[in-house]
This record gives sequence, structure tokens and C-alpha cells, in this order.
Amino acid sequence: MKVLYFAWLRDRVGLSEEIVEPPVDVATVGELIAWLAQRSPGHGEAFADPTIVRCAINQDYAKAHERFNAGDEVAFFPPVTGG
Amino acid sequence: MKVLYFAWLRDRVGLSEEIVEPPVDVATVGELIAWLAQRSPGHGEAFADPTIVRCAINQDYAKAHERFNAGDEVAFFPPVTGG
Amino acid sequence: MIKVQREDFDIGVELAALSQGRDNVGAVASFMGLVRDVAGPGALSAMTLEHYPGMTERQLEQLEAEALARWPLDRVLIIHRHGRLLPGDRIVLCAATSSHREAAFEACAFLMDWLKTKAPFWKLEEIDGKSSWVAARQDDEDAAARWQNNNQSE
Amino acid sequence: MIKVQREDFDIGVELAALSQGRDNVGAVASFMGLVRDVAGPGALSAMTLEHYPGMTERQLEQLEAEALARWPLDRVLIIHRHGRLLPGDRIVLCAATSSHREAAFEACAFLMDWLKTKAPFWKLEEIDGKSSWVAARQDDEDAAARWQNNNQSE
Repeated sequence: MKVLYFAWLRDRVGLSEEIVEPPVDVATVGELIAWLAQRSPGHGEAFADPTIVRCAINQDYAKAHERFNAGDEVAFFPPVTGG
Repeated sequence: MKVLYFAWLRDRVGLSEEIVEPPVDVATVGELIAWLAQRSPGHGEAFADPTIVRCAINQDYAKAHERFNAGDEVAFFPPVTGG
Repeated sequence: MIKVQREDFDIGVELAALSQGRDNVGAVASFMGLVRDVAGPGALSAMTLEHYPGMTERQLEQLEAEALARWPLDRVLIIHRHGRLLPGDRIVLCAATSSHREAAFEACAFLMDWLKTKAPFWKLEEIDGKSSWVAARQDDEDAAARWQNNNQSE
Repeated sequence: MIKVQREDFDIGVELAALSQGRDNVGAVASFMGLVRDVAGPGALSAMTLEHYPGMTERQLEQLEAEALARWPLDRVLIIHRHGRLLPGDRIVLCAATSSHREAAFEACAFLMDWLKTKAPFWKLEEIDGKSSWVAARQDDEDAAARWQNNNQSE
């Protein structure tokens, strides 16, 4: 599945997107964050405080308890600051 | 003193302005309205309902009890409808 | 800034001038009023705006000062046209600039409410060949009344 | 109408197009956001707006639909720029047209509050040669929260 990173999450991870294959027991956004945080020191830094990380599944906001599917586009980013 | 009329007050009076010399016992806006209403049938029609007539003395809103001076510019008009 | 004029205006030019060189202005709230075909499509042929020259400028300057005193604004703009206008024509533009969007929005609504009830303009509508003066609306009075207790945040 | 673009916009052209041929539209409320020199004169050299292409359009279309459902509006316009901008540059334009000015004003404030908290944009400021991401503001969250109880008249 495809994971996207924006703003300082991208800076810390060092990637704007990557293809990952989490194990089957990683099913929710919260579990995906915990699993991604282990991939590299940069990932660990990006996800150090999950409360300030926002997530979208297929371009709609998703909370920590929500589940994703294998083919989904999952994005992580900081609270938005447009307008 | 100069009296100005706007919108339907002007249409009814038939004048956009006139110079009038009210007697000395006509001192307030309310008294001036009552006095002007006697000047012609058009004036009478214009001032038939004083509650829907607005007044300005020297270009500031003035209420019925307020007094004017001989040299003032006094204007009468309907409630405003700009914007 | 106050402008009472017969000519049309360009909101892009006016708002650009309002914030030109003011780098702390992040928020520009504005309201534009257009001639509305109140009686249904094609019924209104024109609207003539009469005003009281001199008093209009005086009232609008007081209004500008009041808005600047009530909110943390950078600048205020009020443009009001007079003369004969057609459906869809621009009548009025109110704008307020600030570093805070809430202040800009509130001040702009205040400008319009005050203007509708205090600025000496009168509308003469031509509908189906007949001219008639537009009556003042009670809900405009009500809208203006909400600002009278000197409460900035409603 | 939604536009997410790198290019600048002309508010006069945009608002004229919004009310073109709509003779029952008397009220055009709009808000324009500019790049603000937050750190004092000359300190901010540029601001880069990053966004999430695709999700941005999706969120803004939902926002437009929500505004049209909540208020008696004719049309809604949201233009949001991305890319590198300089102090004083236009960032965003929200507009709502209606036959009622209260509806236009409220919808426009709603659009901005929602946009500040939901549209996936992020600001990178360059101040004194250093780049840093702008932090989200709690008062933007608070401003957006007032619309969540589905109360049209606040």
C-alpha cells in the first residue's frame, strides 16, 4: 500500500511517499503509525507524538481507531495551516 | 433658513429646497414639521405621518424635540434605503 | 477611506490599494451590494439612488471612525454609488483590513448594517414602467440594533 | 466553484464571474487572505504553501456543498494558492453570493474557519534565512468548532 507524508512529517521521514507492506495484524491507523515508527530513526522522529499527527485514508480524514485496506492511499501530515 | 427635501418627501412637497422664515415660537423639529405642513396641500401630504419622516440639522440626525437655529440647514427625508 | 461616486468601481483595484505596502494585513473582508431584480426576472428595469450630498460623506466618515475605534483594523473602505443603475450593477463596497480575520469580518458586517440604516440614500425602483420609492425594512433596523450596546463580539 | 492553483487571481474578475447573469444576487461577501509579515517589517522573506493534491480539491468541494446546504446561497467560490509566495501576496479568496447579506457574511466566515482547520495546506515560513513550519493555532480550532452544532445563526 502507498503511504504519503507531508510538511514536517515528510522532512523527518525523509520521503514524500513509500510503498509498504504491513503485517496482517496491523489493521488500524493507530497500529500503522506504531508499525511505521519502527522503520527508521526518521520515521520514529516523525511519529514521536502521534497526537499531533493527522491521517487521511483515500483523501478523507481518518482517526486512530479506523481501519484501512491493502489498496488504500494513506497519508500522514501535521495539523493543517492553510487559509 | 434653508429646508431640503429628499425622495418621496420632495415629490410630495414639489420642491427640493426652499427658504422659509418660521415664526419665533417654532423652535423644535416637531414644531417646524407642524408649521411646514400648513404651507401647501403638498406639504400637508409630505408630513401627513411625522413618524415616518426623518430630519437632519446641519447634516446630523435630529429628533422631534431638538431645537434648530435660524441659520441652520434642515433636511427632511424618508427612512434611508441605501447599501 | 470614503468614496461617494456616480462611477463604477473595480473591487480588485480598490482592495489592492487598501492593503498596498501594509505587510501586517493578513485579512481583507469585503461586502459588495448589487442591484437585485427583486420583482422577478426582467421586471426591474432600473434603480436610481438619490443621496444627500455632504451629509452622506459626513455620515460615512463617522461610520469609518466608529469601526476603526471598535475593532483592531488597519483600514476601512466604503464606496457608495448614486445615480441610475441597472440590474446586476454594483451599488456599494465595504471593506475592512486587519491582522485578525474575525475583526475584519465583524467590522464589515457592522459597516453594512449601519450604512443600511444611517447613510442618507434612497432607492427609486422602476418596475414594469412604474417608479416607486423602496420602503425601509424593519430587519435592517434590527440588524443595526445589535451593534448599539457597544458589544464588539456580539 | 473550487480552484487550487499556483497562479495569482483577480478578485474583481472572479466576483464578477460569480454574479454574472444572476440578477437575484444582491449580496457578495468575500474574504481574501494575504501573506502577512508576522515577524515584523522585512523579517519574513517568503512563505511556501504545500498541499495534498487531490485531497485538497475533495475537501474544498465538500466544504462548498456544506455551505450551500446550510445557507440560502446562490454560489460559493474558494480559490487557494500553493507554492512560494511573498509578503503581501494573495493566498486565498472565499466568497458567497446570496439575496441575503446575513447569509453571505455567515457563509463566508464559515468557509474560512473550516478551510483553516480542514483543508490540507501547510505553510513554511522563511524568516531571517531560516525555514520553519507554521504551527496550527488553537483559536482556529475554536473558531471552526462553533459551526459544529449545526446552528446556522450561531
